[in-house]
Amino acid sequence: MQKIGVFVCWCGSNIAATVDVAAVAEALGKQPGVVYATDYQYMCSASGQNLIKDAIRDYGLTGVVICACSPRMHEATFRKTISSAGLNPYMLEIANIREQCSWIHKDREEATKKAITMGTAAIAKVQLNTPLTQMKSPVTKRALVIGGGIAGMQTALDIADAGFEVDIVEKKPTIGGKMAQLDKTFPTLDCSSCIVTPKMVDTAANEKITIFSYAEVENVTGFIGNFKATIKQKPRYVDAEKCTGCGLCTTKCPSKKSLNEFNMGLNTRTAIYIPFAQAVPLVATIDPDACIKLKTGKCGLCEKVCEAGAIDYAQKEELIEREYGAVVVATGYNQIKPVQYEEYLYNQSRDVVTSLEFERLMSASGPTAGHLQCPSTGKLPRHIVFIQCVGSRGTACREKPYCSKVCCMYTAKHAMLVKDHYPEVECTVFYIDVRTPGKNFDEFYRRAVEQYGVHYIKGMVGKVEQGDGCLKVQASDLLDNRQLHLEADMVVLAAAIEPDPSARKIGTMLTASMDTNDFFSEAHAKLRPVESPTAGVFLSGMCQGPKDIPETVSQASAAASKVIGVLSKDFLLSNPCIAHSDPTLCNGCSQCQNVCAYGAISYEDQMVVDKGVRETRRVAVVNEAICQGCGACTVTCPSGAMDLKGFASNQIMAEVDAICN
Amino acid sequence: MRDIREKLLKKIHELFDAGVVDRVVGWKAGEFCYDVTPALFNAGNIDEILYDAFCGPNQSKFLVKGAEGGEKKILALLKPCDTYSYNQLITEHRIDPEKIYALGIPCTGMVDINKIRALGISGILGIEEDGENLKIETLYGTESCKKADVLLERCLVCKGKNHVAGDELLIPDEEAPEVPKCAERMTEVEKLEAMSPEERFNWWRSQLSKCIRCNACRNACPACTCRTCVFDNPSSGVSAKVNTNDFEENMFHIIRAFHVAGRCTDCGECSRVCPQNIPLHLLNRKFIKDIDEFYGEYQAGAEPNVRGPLISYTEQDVEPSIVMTRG
Amino acid sequence: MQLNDTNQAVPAESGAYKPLIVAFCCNWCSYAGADTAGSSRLSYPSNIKIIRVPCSCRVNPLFILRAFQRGADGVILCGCHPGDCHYTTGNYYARRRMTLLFSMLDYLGIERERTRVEWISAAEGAKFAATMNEFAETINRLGKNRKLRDLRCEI
Amino acid sequence: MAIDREMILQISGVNPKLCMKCGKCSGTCPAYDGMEYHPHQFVSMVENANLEPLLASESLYTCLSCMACIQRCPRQVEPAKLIEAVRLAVIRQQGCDHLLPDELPALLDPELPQQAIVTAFRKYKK
Amino acid sequence: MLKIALAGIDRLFAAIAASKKLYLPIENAGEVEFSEYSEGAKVRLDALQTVKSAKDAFFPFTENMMQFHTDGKNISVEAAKRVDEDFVVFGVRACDARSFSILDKVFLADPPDSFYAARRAHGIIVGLACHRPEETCFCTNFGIDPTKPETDVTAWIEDGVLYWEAQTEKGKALTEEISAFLEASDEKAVEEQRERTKKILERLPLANLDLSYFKTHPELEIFKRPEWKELSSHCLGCGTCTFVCPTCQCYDIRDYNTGHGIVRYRCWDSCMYSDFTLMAAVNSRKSQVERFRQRFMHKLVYNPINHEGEFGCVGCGRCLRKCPISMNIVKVAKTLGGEQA
Repeated sequence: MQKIGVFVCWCGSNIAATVDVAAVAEALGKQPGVVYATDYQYMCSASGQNLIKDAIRDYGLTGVVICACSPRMHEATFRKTISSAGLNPYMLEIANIREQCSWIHKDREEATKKAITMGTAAIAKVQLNTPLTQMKSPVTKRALVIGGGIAGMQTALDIADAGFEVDIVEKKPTIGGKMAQLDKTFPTLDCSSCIVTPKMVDTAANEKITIFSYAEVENVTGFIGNFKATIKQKPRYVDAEKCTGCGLCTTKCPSKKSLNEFNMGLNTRTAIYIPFAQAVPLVATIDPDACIKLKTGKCGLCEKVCEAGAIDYAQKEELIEREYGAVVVATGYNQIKPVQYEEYLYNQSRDVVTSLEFERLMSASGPTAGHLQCPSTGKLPRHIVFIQCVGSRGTACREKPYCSKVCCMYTAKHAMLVKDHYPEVECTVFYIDVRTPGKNFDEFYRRAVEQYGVHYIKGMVGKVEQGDGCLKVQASDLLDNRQLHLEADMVVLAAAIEPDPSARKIGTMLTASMDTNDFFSEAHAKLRPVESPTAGVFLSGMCQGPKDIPETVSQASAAASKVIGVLSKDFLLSNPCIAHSDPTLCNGCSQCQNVCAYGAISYEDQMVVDKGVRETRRVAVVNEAICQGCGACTVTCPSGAMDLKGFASNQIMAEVDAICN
Repeated sequence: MRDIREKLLKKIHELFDAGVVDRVVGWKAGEFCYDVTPALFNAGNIDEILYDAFCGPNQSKFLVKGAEGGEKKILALLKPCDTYSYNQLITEHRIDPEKIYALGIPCTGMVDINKIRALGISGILGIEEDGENLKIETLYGTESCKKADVLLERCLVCKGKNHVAGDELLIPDEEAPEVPKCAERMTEVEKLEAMSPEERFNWWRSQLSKCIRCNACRNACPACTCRTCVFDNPSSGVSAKVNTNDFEENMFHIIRAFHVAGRCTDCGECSRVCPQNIPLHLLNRKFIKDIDEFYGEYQAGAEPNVRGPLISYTEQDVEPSIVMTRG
Repeated sequence: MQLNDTNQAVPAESGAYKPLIVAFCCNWCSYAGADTAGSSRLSYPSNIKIIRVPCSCRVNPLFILRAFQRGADGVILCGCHPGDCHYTTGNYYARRRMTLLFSMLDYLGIERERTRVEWISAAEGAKFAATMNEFAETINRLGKNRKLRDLRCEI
Repeated sequence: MAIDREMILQISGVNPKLCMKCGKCSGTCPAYDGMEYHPHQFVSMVENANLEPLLASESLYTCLSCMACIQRCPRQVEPAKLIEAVRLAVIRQQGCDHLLPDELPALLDPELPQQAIVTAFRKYKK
Repeated sequence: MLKIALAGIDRLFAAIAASKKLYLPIENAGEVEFSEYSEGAKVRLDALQTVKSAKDAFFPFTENMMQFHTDGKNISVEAAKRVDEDFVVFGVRACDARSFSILDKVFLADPPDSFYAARRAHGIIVGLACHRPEETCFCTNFGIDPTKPETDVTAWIEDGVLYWEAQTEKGKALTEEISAFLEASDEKAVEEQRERTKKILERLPLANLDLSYFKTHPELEIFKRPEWKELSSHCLGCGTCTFVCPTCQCYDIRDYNTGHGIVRYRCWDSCMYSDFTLMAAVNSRKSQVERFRQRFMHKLVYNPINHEGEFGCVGCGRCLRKCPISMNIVKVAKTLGGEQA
């Protein structure tokens, strides 16, 4: 039995006006186990805290009950208080006799009676409290960033700036991501490459940052502060150390028919290739599916022309093990291929393109060197129709239920750029809603309409048909209440944005939860938007949901600051009120593992002595650093092996008993 | 049934001879025709294995402990309904299928001796299957009854002749005999639901007040595989050896049903073994019915390694208030 | 067992009965919601006593039965709104468990209005107080819980 | 039996609240120009219970039931089903045009052929 | 010998119940148990056996022993009241009746169990003869005559009439009290019934159970028999056999915290349970085979050793009918003592 001290706070008149605090102290003083009970004006004041400390020393208290305001207010304060008097900080229970008693009741006798019951319940609970210690785990001072787009780069740069090592793992041969493919950015219309390529160079040049390009994260184990990752370095068949990026090999390669991914497949590249001139690292990569040497053993032209001797056809896949304190997911997005929209002829006409393809068609580094041409004819289009919300905001099976968020703005940008370069080209945008919340966004859209004369029509295109030398677009104009039949030379589809397909696998290996659309879930939608529910895993950019570049960059920096918060600690202290499993009771049934939102429970074979019998059993083990202490597992566990420290079943039942007594 | 047994014995000999297994969980004849005992056999006494209409006990739970310790695999003879429990135990890692050779055997429906006795037939000396009827020799003369009237509760709502797990089938499921479905699974539950709360309360009180807390339901249940049950664990705060009053009678059965909710395959062992014939399966079936209605049709053990309804959720799940608003 | 009734006394009913209600509140939303109700001085009956749990998913059906056993007349479980759980998914599990438990109690003929689940956020002090008042009224109407009570606790 | 919104919704099984007013149905409709009220207006008018003009409109029968709008609606509103339901409702309403038996005595005339009375039951009181 | 027509037996019950508690086989939800009589109760004198045995009337399933009341830090103690009024148990069969003498040797031996002793002193047992035994009955192996239970009063039912014969002083006193309901009768019908029944008893499949092995072989030899393992392999470790057994006598003493005190009660326990006798530390019998062996060793070996050759079994056959896996004392006896037969 504990030696319990009870401290009843007046909170000035807040409590004392309705609750007879002296009577409460007197009644609670008679409870079994209570060796000291008193009341005081302000328990949270310095003198109040000293009163508690003195009583702990004078009476040798092993447990403390404070009847005062909500524990949400001063639990931390009083834990420190009793801790400074040498008592374990978790040997404290608070009876909330202010918010849940004195403030809501008027009748003094009634409120006093209730306060006594609440105090009794706290005493019953503290009887069963056990000293708890926050677990300390060391922190590996390096972060892993999965994805080398603008989100990943910004996160990595910010973490590196704070002095910590960062590894970027990028599955493509170069970092830069989608932003490197964009032509201009809204709402300022500055050149995307001009702002992203310096970032790429900075990233590569930063000595704290290691880039694993053309590599994938194969596996991640461990927990916050102590992750272990296996990185698979895919073979480039080119020695990245030796390659100078001169590009001579790419001019000689006879296999020239591979689609150029960087240009969205709008033109071709050679089997040995450098994605684009500003690629980082600026190293050639051999596409094994196209390389004649790798497929047939004959050719070897690139090896012959390479002066640096960098070509290595024997290169093998390599697995690299690295340790990290935190992981940032920046896996980005893809634009869907609207192949299911047969009504828009995407598959049938080369002049129907997605907006990302259109970016490449407009880009100076693109297949047409920035000259706007109809892909089918190479002629300047006379009329371009832009269709919004293709695949977004729908509930049918081919649709994404969410708004892709950036389409309204980039479509305004596209139309504006077209009108700016070629004022004679007509631009018509079919929209459902124009959504432009953002700084200078609506002004930007209005400029497209007012200054550049882009036609905005509310209504959707029903179908696009191949006409005679043009595309026939049939649409409704909802405001004019008429059906339109337009002729266009190009149709640009604002196709929906979806998470990169690699995200699902990464989510699973990190036990980071995802929503039904495969976007990563945040720990709290409002208050913890850059953290995954899994401790130590952070979210950066589009992997969490559609967003534009400034939002991506701010989330990237926010994620970085969260990572820095983790890495700057030598040790992590964890909440000790967490689940633990009694191996003698555990059945090994795995049900708890299934309900754990954090992946904190694993199973291992342990030697167990139960009822005098020694045997090896498969039992649940809670990782104390990962467990957040919700208790979902405790109810799932039929045998009661799983319990929650600080809110143990017997403690809660003791409270129930005391209340119902 | 006799042909099946002959075929079965032949198959068991084959498996022993091939060195696949070195022991088998089967059934052994008792003192009377009906008191068949589940037992473990080895190469020496295979031919004592019995398989007839009284081999009702679901043996899958035995494998939790029984599969340990052999040199070779243990042979388990699983009736179609037993395979559901078998799957569920695999899902919960309570048995290791690597240590077991599961042979699916056909079933023509198992007889409940209590139902024969409830017909007023006593002094039973011998029972013979006679087409659709049973011929019963007693101390007081010969009696007969329809087999369909005295089948075990689980057989009245047979899950079908298909085995959902196992390494081999004695005969292909398509060729196996079928137990005709004699009742709707939820009829009894619906009857209770249709009563007024007061009637339901009195009905359950009269049933549960019979409970002598012998734990037979729990110990026979293939879902109750806890190494130490909360009701046996003095530190759980709810342990008790007997029900000292109506509250404890209620609590034991509510919590037991809750602990197996979503995991119970509706094998009916609880009711079969209850010495007081309390229809405990009606508690489990209520949970099954609710789960089916609220969260979609679910049959525990239909396949291994799926997440049960209480360890999964959807964002659109019904609210608990549905209990207040329906019917 | 009837044979034993000789030494179990049944207490006599006394005067106006004041029912007892146990409210399990999750730490992050509903307990904070109760605090908000308190800060706003929104009153609800004093026979409602709150037990703080980290999450609604911590509440074991055993706790609810325990409360009834010990003499509670109503038990209410409050948690974060679905989708807002501090632990992301806890209340989804709690929702399924409580739905099934309540349904089972109803099936056993126990008054279904004695149990309830409400989702109350930290900001919803008014909802907390209103819910408690309404629940207390329901329980007052039902009176003393007799069907799920352990008479030994009244001796 | 008066035609009301609920009836249309019940017959069609369509939930017009799902509509996000994108107009793709009307954009896709091959019979658009022959219509007084277009598919998206149909949805909107049913949702707003503005049924009188619809019921009187020829547009009901201009719809070809090609189901293109159903195919392409991103929100699964299924306007063609709604149009079909309005047509059905109109047909059902014709049952209400019959004379009621207790209205009959006042109209009876000894000269009136039996046949005419029966016909009146079918046709009259539009 | 006296008699009363069964048609009017309810009046007899009402008369007894007016002055004493009356327990008799009553059906509830399809099962028959000894329960207290009340008007309208479904009395089932025709039922051969109750699920639990009649020992429940003397050694109840659960009974309070004392209570502690706490008030703050003060505790007061109050012992539970012993039974101090006469009561009648009606309809006890010969097997159950014999079980009382087995229980007496345990509970009334020095120091006597005061709860049990009080009930025995105040309990008046009306035995009921069997005339339609079941195939599972084997009481005759233990020298029991089911046609004439050794009880305070013995009763027979034949052809709508209950015949009544007081055997002891207690029985005579009870007969005195209710003599108004009884009329004199000859013994013809009873004798005929007994003869008929005896013929059936000879035909019982378990009538000639040879238990001599357990008395003639050393305890340790029986204990070490390898067959125990096989016999117990499927034992569920439930308490069904124990709880339906008329001679099982183990109990556990437990405290129940009411929140303002403690109720100390005892309740039946089962040596088949893994949590049997935990009070020392752990159950000394760690495996089910040990627990299983203990139960049958007790019935067949230890009891005869300790109590002048009397087996701890009365052959009621309840365990034969109720064991979930149909393992029982007959199978054990035949397996171990088989070669003796």
